[in-house]
Amino acid sequence: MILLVIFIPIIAGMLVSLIPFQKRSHMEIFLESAVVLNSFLVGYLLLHRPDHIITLANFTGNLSIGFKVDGMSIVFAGLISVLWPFATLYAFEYMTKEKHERIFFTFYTMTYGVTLGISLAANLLTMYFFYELLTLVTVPLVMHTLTREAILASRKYLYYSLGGAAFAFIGLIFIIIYGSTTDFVLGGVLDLERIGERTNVLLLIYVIAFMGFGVKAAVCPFNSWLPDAGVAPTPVTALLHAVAVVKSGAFAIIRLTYYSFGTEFLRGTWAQTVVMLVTMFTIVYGCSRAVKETHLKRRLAYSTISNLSYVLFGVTIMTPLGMVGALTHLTFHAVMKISSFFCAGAIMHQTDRHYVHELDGMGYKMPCVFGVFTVSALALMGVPGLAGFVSKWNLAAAAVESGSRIAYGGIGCLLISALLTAIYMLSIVVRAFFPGKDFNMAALEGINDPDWKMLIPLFVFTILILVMGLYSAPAVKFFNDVAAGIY
Amino acid sequence: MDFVQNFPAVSILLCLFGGIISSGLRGKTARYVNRGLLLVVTFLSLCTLCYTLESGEAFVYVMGKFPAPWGNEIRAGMLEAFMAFFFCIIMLLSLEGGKKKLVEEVEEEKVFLYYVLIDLLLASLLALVYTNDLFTAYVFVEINTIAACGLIMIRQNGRTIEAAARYMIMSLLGSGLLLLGICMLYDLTGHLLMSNIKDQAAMLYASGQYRIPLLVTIALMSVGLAIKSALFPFHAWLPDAYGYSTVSSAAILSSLVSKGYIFLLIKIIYRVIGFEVFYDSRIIDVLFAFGLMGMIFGSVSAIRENDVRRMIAFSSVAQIGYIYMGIGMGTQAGMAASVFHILSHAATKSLLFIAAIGLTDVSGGSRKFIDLTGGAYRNKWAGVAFTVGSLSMVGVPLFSGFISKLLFAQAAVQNGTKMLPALIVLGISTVLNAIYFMKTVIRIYTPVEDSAYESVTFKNMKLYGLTLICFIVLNVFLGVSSQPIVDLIERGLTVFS
Amino acid sequence: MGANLFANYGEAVAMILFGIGFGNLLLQSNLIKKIIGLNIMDTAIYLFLAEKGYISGRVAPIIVDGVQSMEAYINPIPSGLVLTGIVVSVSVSALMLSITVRLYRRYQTLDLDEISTRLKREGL
Amino acid sequence: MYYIALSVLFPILTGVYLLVRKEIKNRKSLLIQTGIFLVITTVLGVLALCLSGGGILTPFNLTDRLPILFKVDEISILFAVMTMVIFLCAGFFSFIYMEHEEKEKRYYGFYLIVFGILLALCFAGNLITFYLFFELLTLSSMPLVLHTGSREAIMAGLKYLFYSLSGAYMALFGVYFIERYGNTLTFSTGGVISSQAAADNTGILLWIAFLMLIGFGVKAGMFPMHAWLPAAHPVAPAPASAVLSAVIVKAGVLGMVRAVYYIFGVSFLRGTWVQTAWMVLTLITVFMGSMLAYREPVLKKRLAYSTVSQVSYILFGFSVMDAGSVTGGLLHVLCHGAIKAGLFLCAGALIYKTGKTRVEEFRGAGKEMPVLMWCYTILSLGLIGIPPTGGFISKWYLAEGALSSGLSGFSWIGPTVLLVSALLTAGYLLPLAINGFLPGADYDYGSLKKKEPPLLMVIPILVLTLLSVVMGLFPEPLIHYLSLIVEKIL
Repeated sequence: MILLVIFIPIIAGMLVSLIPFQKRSHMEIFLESAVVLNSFLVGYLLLHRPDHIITLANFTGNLSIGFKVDGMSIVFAGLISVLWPFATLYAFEYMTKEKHERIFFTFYTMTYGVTLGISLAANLLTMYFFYELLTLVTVPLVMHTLTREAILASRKYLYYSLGGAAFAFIGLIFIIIYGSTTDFVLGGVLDLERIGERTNVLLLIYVIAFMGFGVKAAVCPFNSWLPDAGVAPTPVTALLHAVAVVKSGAFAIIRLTYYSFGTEFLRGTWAQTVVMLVTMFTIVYGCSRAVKETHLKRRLAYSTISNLSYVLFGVTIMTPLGMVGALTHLTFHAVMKISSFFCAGAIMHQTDRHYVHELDGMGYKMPCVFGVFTVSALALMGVPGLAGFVSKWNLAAAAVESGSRIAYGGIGCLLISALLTAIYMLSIVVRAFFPGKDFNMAALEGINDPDWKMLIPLFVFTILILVMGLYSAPAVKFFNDVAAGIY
Repeated sequence: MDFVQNFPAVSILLCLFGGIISSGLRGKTARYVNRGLLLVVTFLSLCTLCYTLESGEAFVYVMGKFPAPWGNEIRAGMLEAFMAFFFCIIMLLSLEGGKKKLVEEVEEEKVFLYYVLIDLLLASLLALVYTNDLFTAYVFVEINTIAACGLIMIRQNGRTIEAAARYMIMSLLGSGLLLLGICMLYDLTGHLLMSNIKDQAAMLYASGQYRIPLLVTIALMSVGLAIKSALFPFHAWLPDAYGYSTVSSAAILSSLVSKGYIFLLIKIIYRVIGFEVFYDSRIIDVLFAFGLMGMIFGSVSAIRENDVRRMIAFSSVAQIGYIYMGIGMGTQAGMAASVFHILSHAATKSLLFIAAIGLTDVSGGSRKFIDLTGGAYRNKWAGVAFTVGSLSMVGVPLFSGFISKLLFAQAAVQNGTKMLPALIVLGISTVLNAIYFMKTVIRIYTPVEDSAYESVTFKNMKLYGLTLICFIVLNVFLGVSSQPIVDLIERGLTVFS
Repeated sequence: MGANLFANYGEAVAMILFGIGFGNLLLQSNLIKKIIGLNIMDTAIYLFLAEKGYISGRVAPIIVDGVQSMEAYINPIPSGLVLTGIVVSVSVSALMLSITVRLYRRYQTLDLDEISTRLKREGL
Repeated sequence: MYYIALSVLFPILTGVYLLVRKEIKNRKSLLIQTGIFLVITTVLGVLALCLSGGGILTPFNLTDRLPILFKVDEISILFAVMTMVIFLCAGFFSFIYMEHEEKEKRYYGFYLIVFGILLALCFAGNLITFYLFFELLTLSSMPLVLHTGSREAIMAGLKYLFYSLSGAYMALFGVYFIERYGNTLTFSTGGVISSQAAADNTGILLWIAFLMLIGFGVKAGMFPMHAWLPAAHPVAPAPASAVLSAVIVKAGVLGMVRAVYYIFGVSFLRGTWVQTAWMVLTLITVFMGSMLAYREPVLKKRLAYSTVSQVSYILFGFSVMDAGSVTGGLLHVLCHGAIKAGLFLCAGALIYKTGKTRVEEFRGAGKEMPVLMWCYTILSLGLIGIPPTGGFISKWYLAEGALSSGLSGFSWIGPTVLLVSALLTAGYLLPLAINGFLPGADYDYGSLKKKEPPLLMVIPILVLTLLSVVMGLFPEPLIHYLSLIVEKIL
């Protein structure tokens, strides 16, 4: 069952490039149905979870490729499987303007399977395996346009990710050696007798591994690939570089911290301090870069960077509450950011405008898109009643509850970045709706909202944002259970 | 004594005779002879492997009538047998892959010479693997060198001859040191058979006399073999030799010849000096340090390289660095990792060479990256194979490279002081590998609108394609079900000592 | 130490010769000189072996008048090694010489460095 | 008590409706609609005040621990009444004033929304609800500021936005901690900080309190975060600026009152460095505000600066935490509300009629439009604090409270600063009146002609003037009521 879920998209993707479809619409139907079917399978799987580990292959000795569905998997896989069909739908419309979309959809769909693989992985090795695979599958998407900058960007992406994986790998080794098992067990698998005197080494390794996975999650020194990767078509930027890929990084770090090294071992050590400071810095850094950035997608990318570090900040608090905060933001940010990215994509698709200063007065021409954009902007700022507020609240609550002074500082960072978020998001909104009295609307003739394939996802996500903001209680309760290890 | 026990000696002799016979034949027939030999030897070593596996220990085969300590001996354990088996397979594949090139690059009337050399090379490799006698080892090292040199310069152009000259010189330096070491060892212990030397050496070490001479001997032999296997500071000859000789020579040289020397070194460590003695000499740290440096510098110069074959050659420097790092860790695990890496690197590197040649062929024979653009579309199989090889080198799971990286890292973690440097360098070198290999992969998968070069399909390169597929399968096999092999290596190493 | 060195001067000389040969083989840029260096090196080793192999006051292990006690003879193996070594080195030097000849035919020079610079210029 | 929800939702929804519906052709129908909406809202509000006595309304929970809840207490009544009065006046005033502006529909839409949100702020029953509407207030009032759409206006609007948001986030920082250390987030007299937590982490809590004060202080234009106010208020259309500086700044005041008296509790803060710092800041603001106003030539800017200083009068009153001063503070909330709204409307009317903006240009205005100028004069007197206007009473209470508070130093520094700034107030308000009525000898009386602004403009101003006077003449019932509140919260 699990294998099915993972392999359907991969196979479907390959088929797309193999089957000679007569009409584009056939391919669309085929793909969409495959993706939707898969999402339903995932849903079924998550509801009826097999409680044992399904082993695919055996590497050396105790290392195996195995899958299992636990709380984290439910969260991440669920998120992915909800977002993907809509994103695909959106992509159909968007890609009409791009060349050789066959290849694009091939890899786009394969990524679905690989990401699910990450989320369902039962042990560190499996996750690492799919993690590497993810990098390789997504590279073609980044270099899709085949412009010079696209190729440079994809190279950068590749080097960064593989390099990061190389360092994460070291962490993997240590877990293999010093852990009782490599399977994910909430609370960590380190076996303290074996460690003995070498605690500090292990902490160092944790930091290294954190940074390694952090590359995908765009932690500060290693974040410059993300804005560059924005040259990819917007569905990619939206779904992969706002959700799938980067969130896999965050997901991996959660696994590493809570399920492999274990918070008992890490809490209160210098390692925790280091990583927490790094995330805090990234939060502020990302936002400030976003404020300076004038290219719309790059701006959003930078905002992604800082928001990812929200998640990581929650992780580094290393308490159950912290994990709750992290999970909340992981899910909620996904929705908010994907909708804002889709807006950006819609704008580019309709008008070919890429820069913020070109958006004056567009609010009147594309009311739906900019309405949605405004909502997502407010949500990202953390206006109460929208998704962002809840997740930030959980993060801050965790930070306060942890009672460490650095965490308090972290709250400060959160709020500063919230302000910066307001600056870089609302300045766009204000431009769009209040162009200034000496602005002639005639310049915007012939611009209008995109058609339903693009709008449906937008509206769905907006509704999601609202629902998450107003009735987040069940979700948060579920996260609490996950953090408590009930699932 | 079982019949099987004759096989190692027989296979060596077969190869020698094959060589001698082929020198009288025409190119084509020589090729058939050679292929036949290879298959037979493969089969024989497979039998030996099974035999040793089930018997569980090594057997000694006395050459001529003189028993130890005077006579000359062959000793075959499971590791030796496996190595022989593996080497044969790799050689077979490399030859098949490079056959087309060979016809193009070597004059018709010289082809038979090529196969003569190949046969001799195989003979010497087998001898290096099997022999139990140091001086025999030396002799075959020389034969090996000569044959390899011939392989390099069989393709007649200035580069290759010059490369051959450099290669000769370096390896003569190496073998000179090795010989001196052997002689000194001989008059320290009075023996040439490895097992006897080991007992003597252990006694000397225990009694504590002749400390310095022993140390010097170890140093001489290690350095000599290090030079011959192109460890970092002594790799000057390598890029030309690998970069310009005909492709199957390059593949064989990089994946077999140098590995043969390394295997000999491992044998010396285990069966001549004795692991503890070797471990206590500080030589091991030197090897470790040079290994690390090799990993870095090899990759760096590979990044700077603009010629795909030279790039691959430089990456071999890095990979040999890996192996020496493993040896230098001075643990059983490290040694096992090195041996495994010998295998995986042999498989991967020859694959890369063969694939690269496929790519350059569809790019007007040019090896500049700029011309390779889009090569993977013109020659799909080569493209795929090259990608697989690169991924394996970078150490992506599912491929052999990942497993050896895994083993290295695990070995490193168990070692106290050398852990951090090893791990850090491992990480860095992975990044560097990623940089130059992935750069190439992206390059070859970047389509060009109007390509001037024709593209080949699977039909008109069946053999080549099959070879590539075999290589890929081999790679993935090593990567996925490596457990039995690793067990075998560990058992073999224990049987060694 | 000094006395020790003097006592077995043969080995000492062998080592010195080996050093000379090694240096030549490594450092000389002229191919012929390299080959000479190679031969010096090898010869040094044979000297070393022979020196080790000979114990003063004993005779070669060839039985002329009845077998005497084992102390009378020297160990024949070193001499055997020397012979083998000589064979090997001869073949190696022959190969080197042939390479040299080829290179000279091609580039009209024996200087290896110059050859490589030319190769660079040829861009082969 | 669902009237609360109604009074909040109705204006917001109608406002949204106005925004999204397409342009209304004839202006009259728009005005009529808006007027009806305004009146209905007010009625609903009044109903809410009267009928829902202390009842608690919880529409839904944001998260399981964060209920959105409304309830009506004395403070709410006070602020709500003021809000409604001023919104009505300014609303009707703008019917004339906005004639020449574009995009009226948008203006009225946001006007209504702001109205609703302000009512919600008054009724907010716990910190999170308050925060929610505080932020919404910022967002929805920004369009009023940048309504004219001139570059300057947009810049000012953004400035306003970012200042207020940063303030809001400082407050939010506090909220996080209170959620942890407090028993509840619901406003309750005497504070909610659990004594245990208060004992354990006094230091951090004090810092939190300080942060929240600064945060809410941003909206109230308290030094050091006052810079947005002089920029934002003048560029808005006059009625909007009236609302802004009469009511919206009071939202900040309300926030501080809630934080200090209903969350931390006087007993926790009194005598701490936070109180001292707060007093110092307010006094600085008082003085600085009047000083800047004195040197400001443009009328509306001058009024804006005066708002800065006057609001800090109120804050000073609260910061002293003495019965008298707090009474004064509350009273001044009302007076300043009425007066400042009135003044801005006057300024608006003047500009509307003459098209001039600088103070010295209004020479002889008194001769042209006497009623207007009389109102202006009376209101100014009120702001200066001269009997028989409300301003006098409130300032009296402030000073008296400060003196009787027994805070060493401040008991006399405070009053002096207030006095000085009162003089300055006179200095910056009266010249216009004087020039207006006594243009001087060289003024040619030939050119002037009667041009009173239309009734719809004058009446609101008259109402406000009247209010300020009434408060001065018959303060007793009000004072009595306020003292009840003060006893409760102190």
